Amino acid sequence: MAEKKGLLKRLAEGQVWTSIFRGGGVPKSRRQRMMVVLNSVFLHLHPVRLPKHAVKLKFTWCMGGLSFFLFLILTISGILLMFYYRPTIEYAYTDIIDLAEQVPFGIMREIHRWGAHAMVITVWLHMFRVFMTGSYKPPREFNWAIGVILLLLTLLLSFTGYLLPWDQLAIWAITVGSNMARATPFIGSEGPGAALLAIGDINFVTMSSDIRFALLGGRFLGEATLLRFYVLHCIGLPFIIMIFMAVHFWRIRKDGGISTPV
Amino acid sequence: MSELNEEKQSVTVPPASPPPAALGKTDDGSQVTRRTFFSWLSIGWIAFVAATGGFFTMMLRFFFPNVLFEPVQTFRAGFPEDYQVGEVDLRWKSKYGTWIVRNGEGIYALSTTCTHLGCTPNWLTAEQKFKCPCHGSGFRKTGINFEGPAPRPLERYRIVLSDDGQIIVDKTKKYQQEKGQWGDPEAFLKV
Amino acid sequence: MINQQERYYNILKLNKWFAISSLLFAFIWLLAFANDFNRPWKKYQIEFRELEIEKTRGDVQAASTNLELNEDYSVLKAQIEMAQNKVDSRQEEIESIESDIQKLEAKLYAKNQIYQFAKADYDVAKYNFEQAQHGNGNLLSTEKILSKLEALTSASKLNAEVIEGKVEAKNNELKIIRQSLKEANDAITAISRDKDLLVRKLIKIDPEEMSFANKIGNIVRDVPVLDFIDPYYEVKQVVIKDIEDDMVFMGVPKVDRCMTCHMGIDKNGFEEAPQPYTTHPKLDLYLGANSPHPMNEYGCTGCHAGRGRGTNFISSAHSPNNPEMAERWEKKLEWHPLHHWDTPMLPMKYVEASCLKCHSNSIPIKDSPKLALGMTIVEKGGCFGCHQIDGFENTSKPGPGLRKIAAKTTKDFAYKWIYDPRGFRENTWMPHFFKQVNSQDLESVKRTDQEIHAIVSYLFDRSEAFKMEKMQNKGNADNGRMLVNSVGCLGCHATEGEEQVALKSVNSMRREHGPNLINLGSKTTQKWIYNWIRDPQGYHSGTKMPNLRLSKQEASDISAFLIGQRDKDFEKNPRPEVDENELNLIASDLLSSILRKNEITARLGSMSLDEKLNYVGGKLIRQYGCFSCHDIDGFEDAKPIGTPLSTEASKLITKLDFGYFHDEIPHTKWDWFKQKVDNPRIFDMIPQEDHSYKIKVKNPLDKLRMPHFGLNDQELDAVTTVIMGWVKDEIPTTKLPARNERNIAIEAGEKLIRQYNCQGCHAIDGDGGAIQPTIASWIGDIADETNAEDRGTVLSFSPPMLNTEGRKVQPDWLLKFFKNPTMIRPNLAVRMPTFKMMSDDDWNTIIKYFQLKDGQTLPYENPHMVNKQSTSYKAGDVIADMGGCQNCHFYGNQKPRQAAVTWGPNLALTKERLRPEWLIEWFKDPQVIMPGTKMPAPYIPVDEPVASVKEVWGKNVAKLHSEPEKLLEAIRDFTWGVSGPVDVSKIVKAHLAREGYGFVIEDDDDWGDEDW
Amino acid sequence: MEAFKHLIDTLSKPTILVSFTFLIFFFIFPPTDWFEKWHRRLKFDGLWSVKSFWIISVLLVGFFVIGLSDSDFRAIMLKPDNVPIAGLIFLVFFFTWLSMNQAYNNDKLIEAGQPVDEQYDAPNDKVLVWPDLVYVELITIVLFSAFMLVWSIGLPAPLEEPANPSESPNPAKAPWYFLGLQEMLVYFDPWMAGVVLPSLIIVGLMAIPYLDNVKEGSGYYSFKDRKLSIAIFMFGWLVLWNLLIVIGTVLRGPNWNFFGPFEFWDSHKVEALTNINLSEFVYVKGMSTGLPGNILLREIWGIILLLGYFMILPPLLAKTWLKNLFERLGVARYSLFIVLILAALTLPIKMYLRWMFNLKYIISIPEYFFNF
Repeated sequence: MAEKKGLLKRLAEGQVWTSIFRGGGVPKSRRQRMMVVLNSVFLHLHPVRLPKHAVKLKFTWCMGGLSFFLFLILTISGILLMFYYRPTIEYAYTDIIDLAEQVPFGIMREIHRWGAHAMVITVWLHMFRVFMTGSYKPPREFNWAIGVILLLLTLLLSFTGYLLPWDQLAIWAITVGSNMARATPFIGSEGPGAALLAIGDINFVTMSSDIRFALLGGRFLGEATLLRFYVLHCIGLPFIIMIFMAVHFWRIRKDGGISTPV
Repeated sequence: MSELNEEKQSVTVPPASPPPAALGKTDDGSQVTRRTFFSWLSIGWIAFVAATGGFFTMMLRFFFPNVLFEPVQTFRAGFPEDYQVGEVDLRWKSKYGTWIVRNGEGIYALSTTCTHLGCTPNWLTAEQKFKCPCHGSGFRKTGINFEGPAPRPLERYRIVLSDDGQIIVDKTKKYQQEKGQWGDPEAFLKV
Repeated sequence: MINQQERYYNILKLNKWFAISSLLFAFIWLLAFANDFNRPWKKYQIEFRELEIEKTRGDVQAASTNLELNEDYSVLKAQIEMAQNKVDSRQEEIESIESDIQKLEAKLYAKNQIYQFAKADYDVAKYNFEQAQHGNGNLLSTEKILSKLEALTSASKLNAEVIEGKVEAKNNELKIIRQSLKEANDAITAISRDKDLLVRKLIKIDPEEMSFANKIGNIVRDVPVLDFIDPYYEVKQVVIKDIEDDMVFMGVPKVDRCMTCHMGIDKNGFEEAPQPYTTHPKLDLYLGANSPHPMNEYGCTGCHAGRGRGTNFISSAHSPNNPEMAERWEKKLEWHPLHHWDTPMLPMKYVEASCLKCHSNSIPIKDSPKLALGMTIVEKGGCFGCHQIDGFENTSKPGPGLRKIAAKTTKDFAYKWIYDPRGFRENTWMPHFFKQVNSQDLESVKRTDQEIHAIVSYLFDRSEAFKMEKMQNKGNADNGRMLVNSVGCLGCHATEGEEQVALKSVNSMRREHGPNLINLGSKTTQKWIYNWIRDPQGYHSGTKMPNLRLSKQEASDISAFLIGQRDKDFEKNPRPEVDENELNLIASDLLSSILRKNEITARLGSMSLDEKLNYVGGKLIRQYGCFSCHDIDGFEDAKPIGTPLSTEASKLITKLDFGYFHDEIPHTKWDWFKQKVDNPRIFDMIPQEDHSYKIKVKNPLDKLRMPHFGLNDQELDAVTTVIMGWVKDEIPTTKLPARNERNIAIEAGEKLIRQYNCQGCHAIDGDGGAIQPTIASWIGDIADETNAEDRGTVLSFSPPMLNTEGRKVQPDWLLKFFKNPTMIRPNLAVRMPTFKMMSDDDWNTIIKYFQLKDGQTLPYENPHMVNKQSTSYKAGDVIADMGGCQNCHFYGNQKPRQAAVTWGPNLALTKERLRPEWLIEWFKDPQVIMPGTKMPAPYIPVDEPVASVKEVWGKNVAKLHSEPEKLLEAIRDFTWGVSGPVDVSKIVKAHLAREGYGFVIEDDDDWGDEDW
Repeated sequence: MEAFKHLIDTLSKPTILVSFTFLIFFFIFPPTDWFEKWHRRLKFDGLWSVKSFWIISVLLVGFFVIGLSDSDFRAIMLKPDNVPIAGLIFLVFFFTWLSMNQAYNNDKLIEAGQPVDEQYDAPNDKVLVWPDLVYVELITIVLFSAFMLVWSIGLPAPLEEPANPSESPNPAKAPWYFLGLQEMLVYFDPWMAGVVLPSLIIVGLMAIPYLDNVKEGSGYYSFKDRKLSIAIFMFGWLVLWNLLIVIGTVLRGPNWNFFGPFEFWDSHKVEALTNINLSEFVYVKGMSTGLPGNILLREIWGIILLLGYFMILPPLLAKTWLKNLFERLGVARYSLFIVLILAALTLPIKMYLRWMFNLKYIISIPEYFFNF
């Protein structure tokens, strides 16, 4: 039957569309709907079918999904911010001012900052939800541990980003935070046991050789610190968190998808 | 979906590991003893771990540059006569993070870094104490802590006279009261 | 069973391969660590450590020996032993006191704690009460609490204080027991302090002196990987925030790591150590913490250039001083020039260039002789005429004005002079434009011959008339010679027969301020000389030649002497005929830029020969830039023709055209500059195997045209140094010499002083007085060698030193004197010239220079008044009389008692000329102010008993006897009171004519050393 | 109104606030049957009904509305970086309620022998991801993005004065999510509060699945079957984590002094903070002999106390009070569990020791940076 096809439909059945979206066409049948998920690299994160409570917000709170979404928002807004922000003590602060004053859609910084705060909260709440539904129980114990690491990495990402505006808020928060590292037992210059690591007059754990130094790139918070935090914030930690995220998602699927009553 | 089940099945397919002796047998029939097998493999792994250790050592060492671009840690603080007996001198506080205090016997240089978490305390002349704004630690004029969370007294810096009679404060060398270092001759400048 | 069907490789083989590759990998990691650990600077630090240990050991030894020799030391040692015994004998007592103290301190601790708590509560209560007063809280209850706590606090404080007092008392007891021991200990510590410091240093650096643990630590601290913790061997650096390295887009704070290898550079005691450990010369001027250029604030490469961040010999861009050094370095250190770095280190011989970066306005001559010489050459050679150079904007043209040339010389001489100036006058600043490497071929010679004709023609054609005064007589040449030798010509000019100094200095160059006065007979006429020296500005208003106020007779005599010499050989030099064809060629070349070919022919056809000559001459004066140095009619507004040089050394080296000389000279800026100045046109040439040259194919007008100055190697280096100093580096004001009133005044004054060559005659603060040797030889002529060799005599006949001039004279008088010099020192033959071309502003600049330089800042002072009835005046009279002031000094028109050779200034001048404060300074010790002066310090009887003073010197002196200062004031007041005619020149003249100077011949000078 | 504010200020004094929380907490989240009995008797189970939700929400909102009319409260809460905390307070309450509400519902269902809410009949109860989940996700994302935009437009990100290492702000605070840790710093040395305790938190969190060997309650909200684990988790999460953050953010002012939410941050406020160490208690107050010079001798009491706390207390508890738990967990799980719990309890213990005895350190060896 020579049916008159709409433009959209023609497009959806054309060669270009079908070559990009495997199968093509608007999924109508159950099989097609399953194929949409199976055939897409992104949707493939999900299984094809789910227990019904898994689509209920009341059950999931969608906090895991939002955390991931926030991670994407932060990645994109972060990349955009990098085009204007220079991690040097001369320019860091003024570049932030310019983001507010003259850069088109400098609101990107607000999105990034509030997104970061929001992500901390969503990750916490995700953990809360997972605990309350007992979803860490076997076989998901390891994935819970990965989740804890992701929580830690989220906090570290947020913490490293905190320094970048190079204002009073930033450096004092990091000063307080990084001075704790100085108190790490044995590898912090003012940690218990550090004084024992010495030969003769040579102390091995000092202000310029301890863990805090490695973090700050100097004995004091300064130019090197800004650069180190910047690199950790933009490349180092995202790289690590992405690896753990991949494992986390993969294990969700492999451990049987969303937890269900046995 | 049956993905999970398949997985489980595939796990159960291979039979239990063969007895170790069988490992020695290969297709070409050459006989390799178990001993050589283990030694090659273990040598391989030991070497591999060592090499990887090398990589991580390199990474660790990479974080400690060979020179620092930090402000000079030694400064000249004028002549002893510039300081009043009994006063806490604030002129080097912002530039060098040092208070210079002169008492009846001499002069000492106090670090302006709170021993709690590194904030900068303020000198309150009326109360004759250093008070840290971060967590409320209080120190006496001598630098000894007496209130708040600070675990130990403020540190003192090395202080000596130069050839031309000026005071030199060297911040790279610190003296801690709790270690009994304040008695060191260079922790205190007798005037 | 392993399913062999699904396997390809033999697992055992793979294991083997894995083991082998992992082993290889692990081994290569070792290499990587070794590679990172092995830094070239380490071996220098290790070597320096050995040097330092050796030196410190020696120092310790010396200090020990010193200590052993010190008698106090052994005495003190014995004392300590005794005191220790005494203390030991009272051990029981001490122990009981100590245990008491311990108990008391425990108690005190507890009481103090109670007090602390009470005090804290009290502070809170105080705050709460204050808050209540402010309206937040209950006033009554808070006050109650406060007063309660106040009582508690003070009570607990009292409790604590009571015990504190007891502790103190006990401690005092202990102190008393131990007092003598402590005193002896303190004393011995004090005298052995130096040694102790050295020993402490040695323990830190010398493994042999270290404890076992430290010995291990000493090794561990420098092992690979752990060497970040506290390494002994480490990269050292200084970071200078405000001096920036130019990174094109931006300046970046300077970072210098030179001291990583040059470890002894700022340490005394390594002066004799080999490089790279040698101590920097003059630590009090450079690097030292108290020097004007401390290392931490100025770094190294700011002056030495190079790549400060480099930590090996090559990457730090060292530059050899000469080819031999380069060869040595290549062999020993595998040195090669560092590519891709535009500012390599300056070779030591050019390092003074960097002084110019900051001290462009005032060259401290003492500390950078090369730079000062170079600047003098730039100034005298007139580099700034063709090349625009910052700081020379208002400098007058260095060559003579040519507007009235026809009156001065002939076309013939002019031609020969332009062709070969140094052929006539060896050291002339007039450079060679012709006869150069790129114009030596026949064709060029033919052409340049005609060019000179044209230039001469233009100059003479434009020459204005000069009305000359007639001479009264021919003059006496012998008299003239004496006058030239004595009146002061030789401060600026050299004469026939003087030998050229081999090594030039700024001072020797002062005598080249004007041209050598030789062979003037070949050049000009006696009449012209007569008129010129009588009134130089009359001939050329821009000349710097001052007026010596010569009488007509004197001028005749001098001109007779000067005209007497001729250079016959020079006069015989050939002068080719004018060749119109050649001239046409030149003219067409010149015209071709504005006219078409047929127009040129037409134009030439319409011109007469003279017109052609003048036309071509004018164009060539522009082409060669003659107007840059000479004032020439028609070129008043002409622009400089050379490359601006103000930032020449910051030019990229690629912008310097090495032409075909890439392999002939080292590829450095300084070698190019030196080559360029040495032989400016060489880069037009193509060097050949046999060291001859071929010339590039070039239009004659496009050829290089910078003239040849014939500088010697020393001068070339000096000029190159200056050029290397012309950089565009921006120096922050914090690093520049302060722009205060004094420095600005000194700069301005020094500039004028240089311009008018004051130091050709006068020495100021030890520099200048270039004329003095000629004065000595004149004394030799009129007296004998003994007198000529006596420094005091020579000085007394030389133009006066101007030390402390600013404090010495009254500014009003000085200005008057400048404008109309009068006689001060009656015996001087040399004359202070009149500088008509100097304005009042100029003079004031110089007066201000003296005043601020000598710390005389008061603009106006109350005149000093003297009462002739005062004790002071009367006492002064006595002292002056006893001291015989009148032996040498005029009192008004009263002649001194001694011969003219010792005469000093007329004391009647004192009141209007000198400053009273200075006189005191002067009387105290004249030698301090004017080293070598014949003026003795006046004798005052301070050391004699009052009674005999009263008897011999009278009551007035006796009154003031107790205060030496008052006695000096007395002399001052007396001289202040000397009155009478000020101008004694006629008396002097008559006296000299009658009696001469009265040199003591042969007899030893009976003044010099006697303490009079 | 002033009286109300004053009341709140008084109630939020740390001693009162924390004590009150400790007191009622386990009645709200009962860890044992005994507590649960009282939980029901005190009608705390009604907290998780819809009605209570509305009541508490209104109270919370009301508190904020009233609070924001006060300038001091506004100054703290509207500091841009503190705004997420206001959100956190609401969210934590909401989700605690939501989860507990569902848990109680499920508990009732289980008691009635019915399947829990989440129970489904595989594979029949499964739904397709496309379009249900994907669509829900899309809508959530869109809504959330819109929310983020509104937030970003409405509230500019903070930017204070340029960094100045020589002028520390008063008070100097870490980012809000670390203020729980910073609060601990008042009672512990940095190596404990900044390194050991956070590490233990991470380790403890990761250990949860391995310690909690109750099979029930996996994949659905429930309380009854896992009340011990939930109570402990809630204590850590609500009190030691969120409450401390709120205290650190809202109630800590200049000089790290305590300030009520409606109190002006007066930087001159004085608090009596003089503290002494255990060794001083023993030697100075107890024996009045003064501190011994030998470090070990000086601190021996603290060391004994600490060793006893961590080495002797656990086996003792295992034999007595926690016998059942010990048997259920086994030695390894029990040891890890008890060490973590005891470590966490050091915080409240030290708080009370500080408040009651002005005790600074149990062990104080500043010579080696070892203070506990």
